[in-house]
Amino acid sequence: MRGSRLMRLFGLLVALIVLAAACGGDDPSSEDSTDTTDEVSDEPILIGASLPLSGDFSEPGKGVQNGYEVWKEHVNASGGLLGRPVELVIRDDASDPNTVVADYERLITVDQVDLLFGPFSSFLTIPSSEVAEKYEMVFVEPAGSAPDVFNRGLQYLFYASTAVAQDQGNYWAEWVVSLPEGERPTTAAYPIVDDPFAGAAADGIREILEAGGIETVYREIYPPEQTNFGPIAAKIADSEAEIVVGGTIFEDAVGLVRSMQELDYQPKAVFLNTAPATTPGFKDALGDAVEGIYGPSSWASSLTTPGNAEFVETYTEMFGSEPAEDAAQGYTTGQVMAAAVEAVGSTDDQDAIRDYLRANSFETIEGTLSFDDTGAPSGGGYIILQYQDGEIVYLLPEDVATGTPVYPKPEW
Amino acid sequence: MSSHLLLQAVVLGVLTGGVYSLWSAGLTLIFGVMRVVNIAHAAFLVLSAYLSWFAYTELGIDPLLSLFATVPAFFVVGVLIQRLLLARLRDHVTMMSVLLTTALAITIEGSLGMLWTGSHRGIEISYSTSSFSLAGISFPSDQVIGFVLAALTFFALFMLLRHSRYGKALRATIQNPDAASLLGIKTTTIQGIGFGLGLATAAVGGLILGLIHPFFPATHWAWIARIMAIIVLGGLGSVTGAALAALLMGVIESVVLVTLSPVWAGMIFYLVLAGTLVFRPHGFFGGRLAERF
Amino acid sequence: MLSGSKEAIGRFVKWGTLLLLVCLALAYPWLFPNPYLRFVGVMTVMYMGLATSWNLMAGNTGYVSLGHSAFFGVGAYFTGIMIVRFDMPPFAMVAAAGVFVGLFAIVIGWLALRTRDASFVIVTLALVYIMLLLAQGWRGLTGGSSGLSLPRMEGIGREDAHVPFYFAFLILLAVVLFTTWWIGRSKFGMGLVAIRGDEDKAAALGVNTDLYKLIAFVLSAGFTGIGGGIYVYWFSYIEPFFVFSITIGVNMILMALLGGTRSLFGPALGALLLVPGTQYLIGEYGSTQLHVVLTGLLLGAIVMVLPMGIIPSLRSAAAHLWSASSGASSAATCTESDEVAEGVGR
Amino acid sequence: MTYFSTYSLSRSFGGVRAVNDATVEIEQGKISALIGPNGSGKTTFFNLVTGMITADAGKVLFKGSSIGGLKPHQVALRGVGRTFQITRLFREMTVLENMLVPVRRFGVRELLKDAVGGSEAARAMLWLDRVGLTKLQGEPAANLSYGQQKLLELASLMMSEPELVLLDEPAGGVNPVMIQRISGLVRELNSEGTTFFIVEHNMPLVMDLCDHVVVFDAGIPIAKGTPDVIRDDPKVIEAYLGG
Repeated sequence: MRGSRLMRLFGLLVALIVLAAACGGDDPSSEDSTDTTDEVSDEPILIGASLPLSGDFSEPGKGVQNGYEVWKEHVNASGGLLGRPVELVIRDDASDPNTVVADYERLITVDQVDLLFGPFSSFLTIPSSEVAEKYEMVFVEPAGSAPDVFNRGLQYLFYASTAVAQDQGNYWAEWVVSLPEGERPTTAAYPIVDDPFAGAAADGIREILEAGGIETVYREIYPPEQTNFGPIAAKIADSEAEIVVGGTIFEDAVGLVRSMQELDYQPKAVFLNTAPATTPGFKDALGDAVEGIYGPSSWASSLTTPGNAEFVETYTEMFGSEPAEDAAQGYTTGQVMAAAVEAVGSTDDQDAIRDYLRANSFETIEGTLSFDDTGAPSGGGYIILQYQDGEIVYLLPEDVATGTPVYPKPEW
Repeated sequence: MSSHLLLQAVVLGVLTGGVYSLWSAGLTLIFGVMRVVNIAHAAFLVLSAYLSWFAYTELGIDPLLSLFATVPAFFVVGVLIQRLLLARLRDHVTMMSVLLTTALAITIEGSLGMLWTGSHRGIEISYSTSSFSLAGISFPSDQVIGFVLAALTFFALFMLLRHSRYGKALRATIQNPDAASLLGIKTTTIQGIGFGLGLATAAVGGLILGLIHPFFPATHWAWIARIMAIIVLGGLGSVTGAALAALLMGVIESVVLVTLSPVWAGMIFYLVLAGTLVFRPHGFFGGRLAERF
Repeated sequence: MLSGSKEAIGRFVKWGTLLLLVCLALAYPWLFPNPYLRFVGVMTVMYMGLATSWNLMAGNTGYVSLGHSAFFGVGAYFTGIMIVRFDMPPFAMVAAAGVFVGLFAIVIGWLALRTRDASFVIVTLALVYIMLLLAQGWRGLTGGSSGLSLPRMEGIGREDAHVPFYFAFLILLAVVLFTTWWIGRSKFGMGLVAIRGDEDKAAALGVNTDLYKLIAFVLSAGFTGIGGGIYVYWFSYIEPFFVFSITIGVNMILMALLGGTRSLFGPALGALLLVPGTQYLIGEYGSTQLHVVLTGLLLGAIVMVLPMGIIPSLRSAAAHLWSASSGASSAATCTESDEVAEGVGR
Repeated sequence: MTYFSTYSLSRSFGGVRAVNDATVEIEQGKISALIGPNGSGKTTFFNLVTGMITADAGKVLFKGSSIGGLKPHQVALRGVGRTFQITRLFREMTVLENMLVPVRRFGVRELLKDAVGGSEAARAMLWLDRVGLTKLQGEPAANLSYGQQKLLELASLMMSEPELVLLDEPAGGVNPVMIQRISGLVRELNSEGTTFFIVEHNMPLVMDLCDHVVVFDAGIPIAKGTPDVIRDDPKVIEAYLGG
C-alpha cells in the first residue's frame, strides 16, 4: 500500500521535472568555460543584470531592459566592446529583494559575467549592490538614487544619471516658488509611498517649497501594499492643499489620482515621481486624467545630446514605440560602463575601471555625467515634463523645453 | 479635522466594508460547512479578477457579463475541489486542509504569473472613475457598483440559505454535522455544495476587486490575512457575523486612515483580531449567531 | 545470539552513516569551493535548520504554523538593530535573538493557543502582516522600507565570505536536531505527541496541554529567530519584505512535510532535496513563475498522496517488505497475544 | 470528612439541564457505581467533575479541598483519573508510548527525563505485564482489539498513580471473558487501595462489583445505597421503565 503511494509520488516528481524541462525555453546560455583570461578573443563579453520584470516594479523594469537591449545593439553594430561582441544575461527578480541578491550571486559566480549592470529602483539596488561590493565588481546602476544607496560607504557603485532622488524635482520646485504672488500656491500636500527613493524625492521638493513660503498642510507615508486610496485622497482634499506633490512609484500614483478624481478634488498642480515618465503605462491607466500632471525625467526625447536621436530611432525600430525615461537610463548605464572599459582596455581589472569612473566625466544621452566619492552623480536636477493634450511636453530646464507650463492644470 | 471629512470617510468605509462582507461571507461559509480554513479564498478572488480583466481587455466582454461564465464555473470548481481533494483527506483534516488550500493558493498565484506576468492589472471601464455627490459627500461609481453587486450577491446567498431545502440542510450541517447526517442529510453532498457556493461568491467578489483595486498574482496574501481577521471577529462560521464585522472593519479602517495613519489602518485589522482572541475567542458576533445565521 | 549480532551490525551501520554525513557536512565548503555552490550550501543548511525548527512544534503537536517567517524576521531585526544601533557583537546578538524571539513567542503563543486549530492558523498568518507593518511603520528603529545595512564581516576574502555563515547555520542545525531528538525521547515529548492524537484525553492524564504547546511553540520560534539572526548578518542588509514573507514560512512547511514530520531527520532531508532543486529551477527558469507553480503542486501532491513524508513512508514500506518476507513469525506473535488478551472469548 | 463529594452541581446545554442540583458522596477505598437510563447525565457528571466542562453552579470536593473549576490536568494531578466511554487512546503511538504519556508529578526534571529508556519505561513494562500486553508494546495502539484497548487505557491511567478512578462504561462492547478480566483487575486495584467510581449499564456486573450505587435520572440523583437497596427501590424501577 504505502510503497505504491511512494511510487506514485516519485512518478509525479518525474513528471513535474519533465514539465519543467519542457516549459523553459529561454535559458540564458551560461558558458561553462572559465578561461575568460587575457588573450584577445572573439569570445563575447558577458554583462549580467537582474531586473524586476514582474511584481511591483515590472513596468519600469521592462523599460530598463529594453534600454539595455538597444545599447547592446548599438555596441555590437559598431564592432563591440574591446573588439568583442557583447551579450546580456538578464534575470527576473520579481521585485523581490531575496531573489535579487541570489540573482547577482549567481550572475557573478555561476554565469561568471564580466561586467554588472544594476536592477531597477533603490529598493532592489541597495541589497544587490552589497553582493557586487563583496565580490569587488563595479556596479553601474540605472535607477537607485535614494540617499541610502550612497551612504553605505560602497566603493564599486555608480549611479548613471543626472541627479540623486532629493534633487530630481529641483527645477520644478524652483519654478513654483518663482511664480508671481497671487498665482503662487500657498499650501501643498505630500502623500508618500514607503520606499527609500520616494520619500527622499518628495522631501527634496518640500524643502524648497517650504523655504519659498509654501505651507505643508499634509504629509503622510503609506505602505507599499496600500490599495485603498479613497480615504487618503479624502484627507488630502480636506486639507485644501492647492498643489499635490506625490512621492510615488507607479500603481500608487494611479490609485491616488483616481481617488482624487472621484472625490472631485481639483488641485492647481499635481507633481508625481516616477509614474508620469513611465510611458505608455501611465496614460493607459489614467486616460484623460493625466492632463496637466507634472513629473521628473532624467531624459527627454528632445535632448540634443550626442547619440540621443539614434537611441530614439533604434528603440522605436526595435519596440514599435517611443522610448521612455527607464529605457534611456538603461542605455546611459551601458554608455558609462562602455567608456570606462574601453579606457582601461580590459574587463579583468575592476579596480581600474572603478578608479577611472571616479576620476572622469562621461558623455551620455542624458548629458555629461561625473561621480563623487559615494558614486552619486553631481548634477543639478531632472528634466520636468507635463502632460498636455495627452502628450508629454518638456518644460524645464529651458534648453530642452518643448513647451510652456499649463497652470493651473485643467480640471479632471 | 472636519466633520465633513469624517462623514466622507464613513461613507467610503461602508462602501469598502460591503465588499469585505461578500469576500468574508464565502470564506466563513466554507469554514462553517466543513471546518476548513480556505487559505486559497483570496487567490480565487484574484483569479476571478484576472478572468474578468482578460475577458474585458482581450475579448471585449463587459465585466458584468463575464459573471455568467465565472460564477457557474467557480461553483463547479468548488464542488470538484471538495469531492476530489478535501473529501479524501483522512487524518488531521483541519491542518491538512489548511496545507492543501495553501498549495492551491500558491499554484493559482504561480499560474497567473506564468500566464499574464507579474505586472499590476486593473479593470478600467469608462464609468469607473466617475462619481456623484450627495450633500457634498462623494460616492465613487466603482465603489458604489461594487457595494451594490456585493449586496445583491449577499442577499441571494442569504435567501438561498434561508429558504431553499439545500439551505436548510446546509445550516443543519453547520450546526451539527453528526446530527444532520442522522437526519438523513447527505453531509458530503452538502459540503460540496457549500464549498461551491463559497467559491461562487468569490467569482463575484473577484470582479469587484478588479474594478476597484489594482491586482497582481501575489496580492492575495495580504487580502486573505485581512478577511480572516474579519471572520474571526464575526465568529467563525457565521455569515451574518462576518457581514457585520466586515462593515465595521471597513468603517474603522477608513476612519483610521483619515485620523491616524495608513500604517495604523493596516494594523487595526490585526489589533482587532488579537483583541477578539483575548476577550471573546469565539467572535463578538459569534456564539448563538454562529449557529443561527 | 544471532539477533544480538544483527542488532550490533545495524547500530554500526547507523552510527557509521551518521558519522559519514557529519564529515561530509563539515567538509562541504572545501569539497565545493565555488562561491555559488557555497551560497547554495548556506541556503540549504539554513533551511534544514528552519524546517527542523518548524517541525518541533508542528511535527509533535500537529499545530501547523503558517507564519514562522514572522519569528525569522523578528530574530533578524533584533540582530540587525542591536548591531547597527547599539554596536553589539554580531554572533552574540544572534544567540540573544533566540532568547528575544522566545519571549516574543510566549506572548503570541498565549494568544494563539487559546483557541484550537483554525484560529491558530489564522493568527500565525496574520502575525506575518502585523510584523511587516510594524517594521515598515517604526522607522526610527527599523529604518522603515529603507532597511538597515549591517557592517560587513571584516578580514575575510570574497571567496570565503560564505564559510563562517555556513558553519553558523550548521551549528544551529545540530542544536535543533539534538533538541528534537531529546524531546522525542522525553516524557515531555510523549505528552506533545499525545496532544496531536487527542488533546482532551491527554489533559485527563495530567498533561498540562496549554503549557506543553506553549513550550514547544517557544522553542520552535526561538530557533527560527536564531536562523533569522544569522541570515541578516550573512546578507548584511535587512528590509521588511526581505524577511516577513509568507514564502519563507511556506518553504519550511513544504520541506518538513516532504521529508516527513514524524521523523527526526525528515525535515532536514526535505530541505536538502528542495533547496538545491529550487535554486536550480530559479537559475534556469527564473524569468517565469514556474518554480512557484511547482512548489504549489508539490505541496498539494504530498498532502494528498504522501502525507507522512518520505522517511516514515520508506520506513513503513520497509517494515511491510520485512513482514512479508518473515510473515509467518509475526502472524504467530499476533494470534498468541490475542489469545492472552481475549482468552477463549471468540 | 467525606472523601469525594459534589454539592448542587448543575449544568445546562441550551436550556436542557443535563446535570441538575447533583449532590453525591462516595467513600474512600470503596467501589461505587453511577447508574441511570441513557441520557440521564452520567457522562456529563464525569466531565464536570474532571474539569472537561465547566459547571454552571455547585461544588466539587476531593479530600477536603475544592477541585471545581480546576483544569483537567490539574484534577488529574490531584489524583482523580478517568477513562472514556468510547475508549480514547493515542492511536498513532505505540502501546508503550501510550503508557508513557500520563504525568505523576509535574516538574522540569520529570519532563526532561528520558522516557523511552529510563525508569518510566520499566514501570510501564510492569503494568503492561500485569494486563498481559507486554508482547504488544511496539504495536501502534490502533492495531489493538477493543478489549485490549480497554485494558491499555486502564493500565496507562494507573501510570499516573490516581487515588480515585472514574471509569466510564468499562464493560461496554466487550466480550464476557474480557469483562471478567477487567472486573478482576478493578477488584485487585481496589484491594491495593484505589477508590473506584464507575458508570456502567451492565447491571449484574454493578451488583457483583460495587459496594455503593448512585442512581441518576434526568440529571438528578434519585437514589443511593447498597446494591440490594437500589434493586428494590421503586423510584429506580420507575426511572428505568418509565423513561
